[in-house]
Amino acid sequence: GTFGEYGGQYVPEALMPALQELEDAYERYVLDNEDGFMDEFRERMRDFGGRPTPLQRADRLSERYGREIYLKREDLLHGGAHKLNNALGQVLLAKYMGKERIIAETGAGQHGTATAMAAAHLEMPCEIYMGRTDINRQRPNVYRMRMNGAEVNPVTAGSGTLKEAINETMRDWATTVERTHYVIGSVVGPHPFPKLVREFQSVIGAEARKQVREQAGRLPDSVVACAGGGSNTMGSFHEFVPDESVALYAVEAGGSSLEIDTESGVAPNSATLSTGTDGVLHGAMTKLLQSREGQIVESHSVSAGLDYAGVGPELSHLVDTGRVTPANVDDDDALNGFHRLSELEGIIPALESSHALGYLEEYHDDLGDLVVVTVSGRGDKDLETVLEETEKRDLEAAPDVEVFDR
Amino acid sequence: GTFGEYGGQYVPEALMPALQELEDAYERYVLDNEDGFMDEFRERMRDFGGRPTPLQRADRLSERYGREIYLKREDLLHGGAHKLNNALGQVLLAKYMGKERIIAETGAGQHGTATAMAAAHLEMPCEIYMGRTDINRQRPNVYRMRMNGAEVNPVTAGSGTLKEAINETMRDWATTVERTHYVIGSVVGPHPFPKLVREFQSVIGAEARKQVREQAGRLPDSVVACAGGGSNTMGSFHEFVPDESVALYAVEAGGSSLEIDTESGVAPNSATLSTGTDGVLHGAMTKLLQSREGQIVESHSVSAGLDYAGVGPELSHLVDTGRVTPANVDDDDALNGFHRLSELEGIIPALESSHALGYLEEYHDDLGDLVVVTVSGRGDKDLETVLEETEKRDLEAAPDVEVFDR
Amino acid sequence: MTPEPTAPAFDSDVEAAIRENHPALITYITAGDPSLEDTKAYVEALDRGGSDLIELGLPFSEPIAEGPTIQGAINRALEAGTTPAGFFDLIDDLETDAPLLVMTYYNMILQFGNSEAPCASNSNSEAPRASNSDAASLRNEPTVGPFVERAAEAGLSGIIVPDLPAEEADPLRTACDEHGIDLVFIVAPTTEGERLDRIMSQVSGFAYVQARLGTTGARANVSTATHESLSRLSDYDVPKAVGFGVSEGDHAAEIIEAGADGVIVGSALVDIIADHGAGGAPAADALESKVRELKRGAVRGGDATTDEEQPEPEHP
Amino acid sequence: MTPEPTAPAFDSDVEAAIRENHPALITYITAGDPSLEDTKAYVEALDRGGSDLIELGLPFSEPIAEGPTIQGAINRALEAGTTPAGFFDLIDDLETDAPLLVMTYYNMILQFGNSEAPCASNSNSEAPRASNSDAASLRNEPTVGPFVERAAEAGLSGIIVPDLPAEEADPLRTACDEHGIDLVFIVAPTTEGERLDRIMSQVSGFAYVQARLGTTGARANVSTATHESLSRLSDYDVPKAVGFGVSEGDHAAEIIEAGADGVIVGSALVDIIADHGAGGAPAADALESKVRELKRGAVRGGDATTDEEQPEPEHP
Repeated sequence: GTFGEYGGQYVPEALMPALQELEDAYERYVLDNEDGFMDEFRERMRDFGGRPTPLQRADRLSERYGREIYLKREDLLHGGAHKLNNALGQVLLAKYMGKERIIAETGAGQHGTATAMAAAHLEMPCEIYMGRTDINRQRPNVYRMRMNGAEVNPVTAGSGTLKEAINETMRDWATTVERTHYVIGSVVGPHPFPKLVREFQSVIGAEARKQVREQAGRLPDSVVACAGGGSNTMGSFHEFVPDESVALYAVEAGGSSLEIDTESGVAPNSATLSTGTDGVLHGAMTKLLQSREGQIVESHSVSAGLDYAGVGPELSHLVDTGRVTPANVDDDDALNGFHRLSELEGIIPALESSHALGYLEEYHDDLGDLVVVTVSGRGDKDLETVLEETEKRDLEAAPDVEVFDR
Repeated sequence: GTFGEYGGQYVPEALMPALQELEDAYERYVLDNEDGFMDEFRERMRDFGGRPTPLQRADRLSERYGREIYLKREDLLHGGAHKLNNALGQVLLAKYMGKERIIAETGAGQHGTATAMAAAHLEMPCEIYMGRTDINRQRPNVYRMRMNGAEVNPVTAGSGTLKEAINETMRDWATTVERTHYVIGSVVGPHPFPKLVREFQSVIGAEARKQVREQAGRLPDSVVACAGGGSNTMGSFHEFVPDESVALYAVEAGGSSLEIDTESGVAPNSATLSTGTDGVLHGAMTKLLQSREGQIVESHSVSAGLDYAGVGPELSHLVDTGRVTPANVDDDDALNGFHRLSELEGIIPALESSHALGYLEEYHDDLGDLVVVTVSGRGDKDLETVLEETEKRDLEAAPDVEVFDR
Repeated sequence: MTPEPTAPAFDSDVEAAIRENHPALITYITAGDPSLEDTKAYVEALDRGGSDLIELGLPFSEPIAEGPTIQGAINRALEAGTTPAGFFDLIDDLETDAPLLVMTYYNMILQFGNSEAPCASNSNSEAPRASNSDAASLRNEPTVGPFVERAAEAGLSGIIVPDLPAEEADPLRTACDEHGIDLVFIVAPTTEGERLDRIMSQVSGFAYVQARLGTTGARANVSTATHESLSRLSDYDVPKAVGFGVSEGDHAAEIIEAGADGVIVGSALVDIIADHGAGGAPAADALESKVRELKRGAVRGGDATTDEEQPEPEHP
Repeated sequence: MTPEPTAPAFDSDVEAAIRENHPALITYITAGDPSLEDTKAYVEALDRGGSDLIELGLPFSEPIAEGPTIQGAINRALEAGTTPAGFFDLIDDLETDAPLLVMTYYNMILQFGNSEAPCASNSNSEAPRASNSDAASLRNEPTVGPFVERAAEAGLSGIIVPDLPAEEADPLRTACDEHGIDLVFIVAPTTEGERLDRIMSQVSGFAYVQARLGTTGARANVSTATHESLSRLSDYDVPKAVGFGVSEGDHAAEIIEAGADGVIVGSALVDIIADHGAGGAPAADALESKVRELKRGAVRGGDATTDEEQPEPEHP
């Protein structure tokens, strides 16, 4: 249950039997394909989810950076982000385990919408916990969950964002654990979640690895992926980890500054891998944004989906062992990355993914001749945020949108 | 240039040479694959667009209707609708033709966004004409076009919707025709557009035909697709037209009523195939919603993307000859179709596509044992409209969204 | 309206009006802008001012060939309730020296038979509720005959259809021939080679030479496309009149000097009507004096062509 | 605080407090709610009212095992600036008959060494700016030793960690043993079989029997899960105290009667503190009298168990 010193199962006793049950199910259904679980999962991801997603050569970025840039297009997955890989896998697993109800937390709403659509598809009752603040700033995603028949439970505690939603979902789970499965949305949480989620998400890298060899004739020199909790990162990297020639870059949200204000308990970033310290949060030992006393601080990023004070334990381990290079890109560079891909390639990326693109702009010289960048999701959900945040700044890559004045 | 009595080239003389040039290009590049045009088109549709899209068995709809229901998932195409098939094809064709600039009209914004992303992808300057009313009610799509670097030109004439945008785009084209290509968004307009657009869109039916034979072992008994201008319809039907055993249903927007108020020049529907009369609009002889005197009336549908007073001439012909059955579904039934697919299958369909799903609900008994329904696009763009319109009604299938009250 | 009895040398009133009044001034306004009653007064003013031919626009809801000025006029006319029936009543009522032409879009011509046909006795508010099967049986085949017949009956001398290229014109060409009405074709800057030959062979009355690419509308100068087009057309014997963008006497002079037989002015006149709003006499006077200026310009251009000794008029 | 000198029969103060005061009442409040000063007064009131053991919560920002009541208390404590250092200062300062335990989350224990370590002299506002390479060298390995050492020094008798299951408890178990402090484990309704055996073999002080699934919080009745858990545990010799949802004397009576050695009450007391707001005496009095009621209930339940002739107390 650990990755070096990271991982583990730091949860209330009441949940331990459920984690054991889940570990058992993970081994039987996921690893051993019992009852054809993985066959059904792959078939549904193909027909319902739209896999495989393309690996696209980005012609204009390749020209701009003087090297071959390929984009792994998870934005084309049903729901608009890589999140469905995990959500569908876990909801299906819950079904195989005989669970009758699904709960999940969501921050920006991407995992919540993915879970809601997977639950609708598989006819599982579903409740999503979401912070009050997030509900109010991510209305379209709330609508989508409701349209898919999921309940959305507002969480008013604390700042009303992802961290509090996770806490509340754990509380629900501690109450209803016998018949309920908690679909954790990233490679975080207690064992076996980090492995389970990584397993479902590793299809990203597995496809990309095959595709890049077919299309470019060889393995890439580097793979770049954005990292919040790390499911897109681990999903993109996992199959490449044994390929020692492939450099792996996990790009976190640098926010507005890498400094933490421990007085107010706020980190204006979520660069956990770069700046975090070891501790226990949400069931696992991992790197965290915390005060010296051990209180978890509020992280911040222009991208709500990266806005989390923890990170997957496996990713912490891969960083400590030097296999993965942590990096971070601040809000401004991420916004420029958003505008650049939209304008040059006709792909509007999620703000999460825009961090990977911001890194590409700054450090392409270090990435070798053949680079794979994962576009973890599409940016339609981020349009309002991008407009607001762009307006506050003087960004080189931004178009004006003065079409509305009568 | 005609389909029976429909079609033709009713345009200002200034445009005729451009249409001849386009016809020539259509024959050389599209039909004869000169310079590998179609190969490049297909490759880009795969890598950039995400083709093939899945054909998915809809388990819960199949159960509900007691027959096999398959969904052709055009909602998974890049941009979120089938529109990219045509937009990318035409922008690429314009490039092969040596044009330097792209213009297009858009109503709901779907064709505009598809054209803008294709133009960005292929590095073509792009201007989109859009009615002032549509601009104000489809802001996210306007943002998307601007993000992709396209100019958006507001059209203030008339009611400020699609019809006026087409008129204005034609005027631009008449001015700049020598170096500009007009990317018409549906199987409408003067020859060769109806054939050209149908050719690019026919990939929908070609894939679906192959997939349904692989997955269900035979051809379907019927294919159901929504029809506005008809590009999704013709795209879905074209490859099935020679299969006489396959019934083809084109489902139009019945709006709030099939009656036309000619006094006010308003049709509260856009059921052109069912209720229209023959005439000439936007370059072609086809079925139209018009007054006895020949004035085009304002159509209406809850789905902005179906809201057009004309329809493709080939579709008019296929209806007249009995090969395609026209049908219509009113606003209420379309909204219920939207909610039903969202809740039962975890797919939020475009309001356009929801008309096909509404038809399925009402008439599934007539459709045989194996039915293919095209989900032409995703419904994220329609969330606000659906909420507003649902609130006005007392709809069986609608969830409440009371999560926002503090 | 009855054509003047003084035009025996040509079978076409329209061609006669151009040839005999060379260099000719052709004027356009939209019927029903702002009302059919006003239009009557305005047409008479155009006639008094010296128009040699007058085009009257029958408004259509989708005027794809017009710029903003004439679009505005068409919208005003439609809002005023202008119908084909009212239009023809106006024509019946008009008496002018200049022959009259109708300019309208093809669908208006096609549907006229429809609205005049017996089934029009179905009240307008009873729209097709028809399910698919009935729809086909109710469908009227649109035809051009009734419109042309009624135009001839009203004394119109010609028809111009901006969205009807020569390739689609056979039915209307035939109907016009049957009723002795001219069908005027537009020649665009992009019209060349074989297509130009074919169009020029079908033209009757005159060739409407489009001065530049784009839509109708007053412009500040004469485009080089005009000169190119006229030189491309110089071998054809048909009268050539230039429109799109002509707004001043000096334009008219330059165009005639470049070899045209006439100039066509529309938007500049529609602007005058729009500026005066509803209700008449001042607008009529302004129209009349604008027409005089334009005709003077045309004549000046004509003098320059015929009298080689004259100094060149200023070019822009 | 120094433990009472009157408990020689057990090596564990905690076990002694339960066995000797059987049936025992264990009370919980959050330190720093609404201030550490108030907490001092409240703890003294709990002690006066007859608590046999007192748990003090050291607030952590992510209290995943708590219901809304204790979450609220924790938030108030954090807003009041409660730190581990302040918490231990309070403990140092307290003198109570009842032994004291700390209840906190594992990360608070892990990081204590960190904040006490010499590198804490780096000012807090100087956060890690570190690029990746520096980050690793700056990283402190979190350890449990310093916390346990400080707890022992302050005279705390035990530690309860709601997010530390037996599987992860080895380091803390070892440290507690070294410093002679009890580590109390929670037994949940879902804890069964081999895991139950393992946990019961590691328990020291008492087994914290979770009355029902879910989070802390006052409930209106005693769950059937409580009865099931107690009967499942009846073969184990360790003292068993039941918490989660106990709010009234009658609950206490029922639970003791069902075989528990003690009851644990938290949210019902926190509610009293919350109702009184900041600043103390009335709240302290209310706490004291609530504790008396609860203790009476427990004793009543105990009497029912030992004295078979007693009539059954009412069950809900």
